[in-house]
Amino acid sequence: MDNATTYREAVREAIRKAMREDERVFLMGEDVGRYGGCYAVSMGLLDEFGEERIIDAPLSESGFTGAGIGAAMNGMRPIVEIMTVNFSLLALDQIVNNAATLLHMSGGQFNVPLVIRMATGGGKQLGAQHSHSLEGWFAHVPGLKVLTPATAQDAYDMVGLALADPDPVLIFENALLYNAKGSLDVEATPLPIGKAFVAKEGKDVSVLTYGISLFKALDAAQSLAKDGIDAEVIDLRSLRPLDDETIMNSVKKTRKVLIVDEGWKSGSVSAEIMARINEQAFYELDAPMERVCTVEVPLPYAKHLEDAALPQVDKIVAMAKKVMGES
Amino acid sequence: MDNATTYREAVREAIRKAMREDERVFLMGEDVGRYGGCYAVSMGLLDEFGEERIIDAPLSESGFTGAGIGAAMNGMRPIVEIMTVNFSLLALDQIVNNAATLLHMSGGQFNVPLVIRMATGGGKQLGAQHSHSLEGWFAHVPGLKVLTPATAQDAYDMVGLALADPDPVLIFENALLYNAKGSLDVEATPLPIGKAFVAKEGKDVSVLTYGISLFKALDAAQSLAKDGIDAEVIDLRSLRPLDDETIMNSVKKTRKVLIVDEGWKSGSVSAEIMARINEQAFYELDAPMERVCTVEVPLPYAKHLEDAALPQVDKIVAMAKKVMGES
Amino acid sequence: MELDLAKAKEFYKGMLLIRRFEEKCVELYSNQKIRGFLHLYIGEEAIAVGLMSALGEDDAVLTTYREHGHALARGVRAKNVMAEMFGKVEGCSRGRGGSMHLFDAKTRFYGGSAIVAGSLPLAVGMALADKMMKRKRVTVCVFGDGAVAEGEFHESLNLAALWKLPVLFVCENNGYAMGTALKYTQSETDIYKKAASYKISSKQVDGMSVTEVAKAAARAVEDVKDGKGPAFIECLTYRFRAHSMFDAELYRDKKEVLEWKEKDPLLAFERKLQELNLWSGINLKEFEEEIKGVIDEAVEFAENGALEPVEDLEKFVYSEVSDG
Amino acid sequence: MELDLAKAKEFYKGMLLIRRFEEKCVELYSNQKIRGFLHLYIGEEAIAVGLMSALGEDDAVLTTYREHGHALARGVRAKNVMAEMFGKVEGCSRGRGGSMHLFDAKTRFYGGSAIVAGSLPLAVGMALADKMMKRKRVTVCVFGDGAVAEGEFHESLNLAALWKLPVLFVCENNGYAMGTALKYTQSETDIYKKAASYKISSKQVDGMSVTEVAKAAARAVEDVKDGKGPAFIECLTYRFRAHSMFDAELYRDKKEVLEWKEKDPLLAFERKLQELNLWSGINLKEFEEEIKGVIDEAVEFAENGALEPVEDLEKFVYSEVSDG
Ligand SMILES: Cc1ncc(C[n+]2csc(CCOP(=O)(O)OP(=O)(O)O)c2C)c(N)n1
Ligand SMILES: Cc1ncc(C[n+]2csc(CCOP(=O)(O)OP(=O)(O)O)c2C)c(N)n1
Ligand SMILES: [Mg+2]
Ligand SMILES: [Mg+2]
Repeated sequence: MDNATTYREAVREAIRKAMREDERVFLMGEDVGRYGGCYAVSMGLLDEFGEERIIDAPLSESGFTGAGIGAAMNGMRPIVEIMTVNFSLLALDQIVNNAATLLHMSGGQFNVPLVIRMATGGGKQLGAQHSHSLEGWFAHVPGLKVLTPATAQDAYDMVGLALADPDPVLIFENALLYNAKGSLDVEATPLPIGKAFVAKEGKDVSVLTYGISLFKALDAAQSLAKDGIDAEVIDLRSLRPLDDETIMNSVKKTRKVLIVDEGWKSGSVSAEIMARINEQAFYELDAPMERVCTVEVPLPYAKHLEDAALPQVDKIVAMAKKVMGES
Repeated sequence: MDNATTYREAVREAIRKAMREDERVFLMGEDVGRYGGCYAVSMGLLDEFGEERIIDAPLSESGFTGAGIGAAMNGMRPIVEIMTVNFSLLALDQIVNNAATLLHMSGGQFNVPLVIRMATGGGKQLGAQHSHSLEGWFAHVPGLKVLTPATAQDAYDMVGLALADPDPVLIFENALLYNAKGSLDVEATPLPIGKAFVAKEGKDVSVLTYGISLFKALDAAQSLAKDGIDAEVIDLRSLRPLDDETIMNSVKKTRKVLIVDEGWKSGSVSAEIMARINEQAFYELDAPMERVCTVEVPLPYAKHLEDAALPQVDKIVAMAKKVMGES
Repeated sequence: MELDLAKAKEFYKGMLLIRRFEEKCVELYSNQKIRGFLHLYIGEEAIAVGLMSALGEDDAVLTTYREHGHALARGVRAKNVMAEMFGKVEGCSRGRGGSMHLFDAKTRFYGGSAIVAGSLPLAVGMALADKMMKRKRVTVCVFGDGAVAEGEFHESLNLAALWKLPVLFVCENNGYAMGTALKYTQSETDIYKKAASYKISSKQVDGMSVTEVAKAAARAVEDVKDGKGPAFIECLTYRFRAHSMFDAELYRDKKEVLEWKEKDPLLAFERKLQELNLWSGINLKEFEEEIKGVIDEAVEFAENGALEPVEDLEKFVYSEVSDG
Repeated sequence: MELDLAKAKEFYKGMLLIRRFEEKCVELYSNQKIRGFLHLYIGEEAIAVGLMSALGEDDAVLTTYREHGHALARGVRAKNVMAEMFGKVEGCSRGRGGSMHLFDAKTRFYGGSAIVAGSLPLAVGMALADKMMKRKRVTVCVFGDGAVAEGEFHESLNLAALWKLPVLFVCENNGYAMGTALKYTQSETDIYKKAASYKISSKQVDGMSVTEVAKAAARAVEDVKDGKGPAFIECLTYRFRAHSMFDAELYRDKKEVLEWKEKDPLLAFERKLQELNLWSGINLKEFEEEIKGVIDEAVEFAENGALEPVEDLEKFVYSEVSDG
């Protein structure tokens, strides 16, 4: 397959397709229209669909996210774009206290078929307020589903999967991936929500990861291969629900686990995965599980410090060797 | 010692003492003045200190929490009361993007000596929007400290410790504890921030917990004792920083771990503790660690359902037996 | 709006039902049949009854935790509301919601919300959907004076005005947010003026007068449905009871309470009907009996209701989809 | 405020420094010396210079991510600002902050914030502290027109007005929030009127005129320090450059940009000084040279600056306390 499609284009094409096929779908967020999206994802969509369906919202994250929930309850299939996860903190009340609870509180009467997309991650030297990776927080909340596409194919597929879901689905797009190219098959049957993907098979150590860290993990696996270590790399794809089955199958095979996760270490997604493996596959483990996460510091601007804070290939390699007992 | 002081009185007395001793200390929040506090914690303080220092704030969680940060940067020692953690979602941007980052972003120039208190927890039949236990979220964020007093003594001590700290400290008071009575020694040297407390020594299984679950764990320990199981119960007290040393020492002794935590299971504090024990004491473990958390459902109103969702003594006992290999 | 005898009966009975229903709730709360938080609407009944009289079946309602009155006036059945507060599966939210979270799809009653101002953005979105789909409907959003200080109030009013959405905001200004009087929470205490600053058509009315509320609501609903954009009504009212069942009421004078009780919406309406010579057409005893019947039936229904099996605890976290 | 030659020189030089400094930034961004987001203030210099001229040493400033101009006008040294953007330890935030997070304790410059409207509540709190401690100071908070839609704007203005706090809000209304024009974000586009609706003393001024801004600011600061409560100034302005370095500017007409460039604050001030017969007293060449010197020195300083050791990464997460 060719590597002709950027992640950005994949998201855009998925939105375009959905909007062509279903008049209930619309896109709402800051600068999605006239500006073309802060990461240019929606560039061109205003021309095709008009300002009634590509809605430039004021800087009111709580307001327009809540409006997305209301529209979803009233028959629409909104895609709300919150520019970045950093600003989603302003909309958390709506997401946690409304989107996630309404179906339950109403005893099943009102579901919320809402899709929320946002950019996530660090590594762009944007400093402490603009570099969060908080998808793990959302994965804590029952009522929500949390997807983290790493590839162009997933970036495309997940928009459709999320729109088809009757409940609120959050999609976290790592901003550094928008320019990444990959192959895209729009006819392929998408892997469902909740399924992890074995990106590289291996027998020595299971490297569990998601989002942009997938590529760092794959690079690390190449490097490890040179040293005779055959790493299995798993793209979790969905943080809620987590695919316990695929995880445990891999652990049973390799008996060693490394988790790579761009969240701050304490309380990150990596912690939950470790907890589950401990609960479900403790006796399969040959060594302590390890993790490479972001150092627990508000992300600094200076490049050398930011680089030192984030997961990097060399750290993954070193930690994998530690898990293998080679350090 | 007598059990003469309620948790509520302990918090109140600590605030009173601090306000008498330091004119920079003030209390701000919804209904803290004329109403006396939604849980009556600040009852009477308005009379003593006047409305300039016991400030009734409008329903503007983001606004007055941010104002607390600003006041702290400008020389004050504010205690901001956010009625409950449920409403803190509206103030998360201020807490995460400002309180937690300012010291770092300014290269050490501006610290934020702010104390934020809030009630937390379920069990009062208040339904899905009013029963969150999200202290684990805050414990994920570098720059913050997170305290969870369980006893009247800690409820008292922690206010003082938090006010003496140069950085933002969050105190989570479980609303069901306000009426609980305990002994209070206002002369005692408080256990510092970051130290866990062995509430009951034991040799068979380490039960790690905090907040209201401490009492359920102690009850469970009593019941387990009847069956010949000697549980050690540890009150974590501080979720950030976590006291790895006390935890690992206990694990080394008992070689078995049960965590009790009122957060929803996936991504709760329990996950991080399991991750750390796996990392730091894997070879000490004789069995998979287990946890009793809240079932992953928005908390329902009906009592029988809410009870079934929350950690309860019988579940703790059963799970402890499972860890002991007796189930 | 013509105030004929039929309408007068409807209004009076509507308010009386709420009053008696809530008086029963107090009793049941003391008996621990109802648990959690219970916020009474007593004193404010004219708003719910007046407002709902202006709505059609297709319109939608979103409200707060003080919403028994809204639910009953909207037509949610008393027995389902009562069963809800008993935590029974026959409750209008299957016992999952409780007093603060009444929901009812049949009457397009979108809840009860326990987060102050939290339903304003939802209402904006519901109205946005109607506008996009060119449906001639109004979404009504009711909230208290306390909600006005929240950022979401501001964001929602701006969005609604900017996008000319068919939403009617109704502020029940009872002078207090819990124990904090309006003058301590707003620099501008005329709330309707705040709404006007968003260029929203806005009005202040006597919230103790069911006819005033009904009139204002009817006009606003008409305008909104005509595509004139959002409308805002501030209803001046008072809650006769404590904020919730845990409130020592230290923050207000007995005298103030008594003064407002003079304006009791039931008494006020009675006086008005006397003026209009309609009062003689009202058989109060009959009303009381009928309502007592409804309430007794509701309590019995709730008592006899079933508890949802504990095994179903994890239902309604996600929708059930046929293909799993 | 008297506009004598000394003042004229100060204003002109102040604006020119910002202009030239930022032109240099563009170059350095292309050379990848500066990274991250870079938001230029070019076209808006009159506001920073006019505003800061009204402040005393004890006053405090909080602002946004478009804050080079504010920092320089406030007296943060160009070399420390430049070193910050180079990520060097000599930077005003030790390289931890970058362009969006300039901080400087000496000049009470409380930052740069990358969250739109995020510093308004902080400013309210700073002012609250001053009021409580009876210090005669003002806290100035600068933000853009985009911030007005955020809930925090509303909450902060209400708190400041309600508590009569010594805070001066300054809205730099450049007509756009990124690519979204004000008419698409506000139902009321006269922002000063929104402030007035909180009963805050509020004014709209020509933000391209340094003297207009200075005059309004001086008056507002005086009132605020006199205990008259908060004040609000809306400055009408325009950014001549793109929102940030990643902006195709599809959302606005070239023509509109050109029209605004006619009102360039430097040109406008030159015209004004000519009218007042003060222009002849300005030796532009000398200014340019002096400023070039400052900027060259700043760049050299930044180039020669040190990188903080990687081992220190985890510093400044918590304060260092002597007793550990
Ligand atoms: C966001 C939020 N903050 C605080 C609370 C706690 N609280 C519940 S009701 C209330 C007062 C609300 O007053 P108002 O809006 O005037 O409504 P009323 O109770 O008078 O009908 C408060 C502070 C809440 N539920 N939600
Ligand atoms: C809360 C929040 N939402 C979104 C953004 C992304 N963003 C950065 S600048 C900006 C536009 C702000 O416009 P305005 O306030 O007018 O300031 P200007 O850039 O025009 O100076 C946006 C949307 C942000 N930084 N913070
Ligand atoms: Mg009220
Ligand atoms: Mg702007």
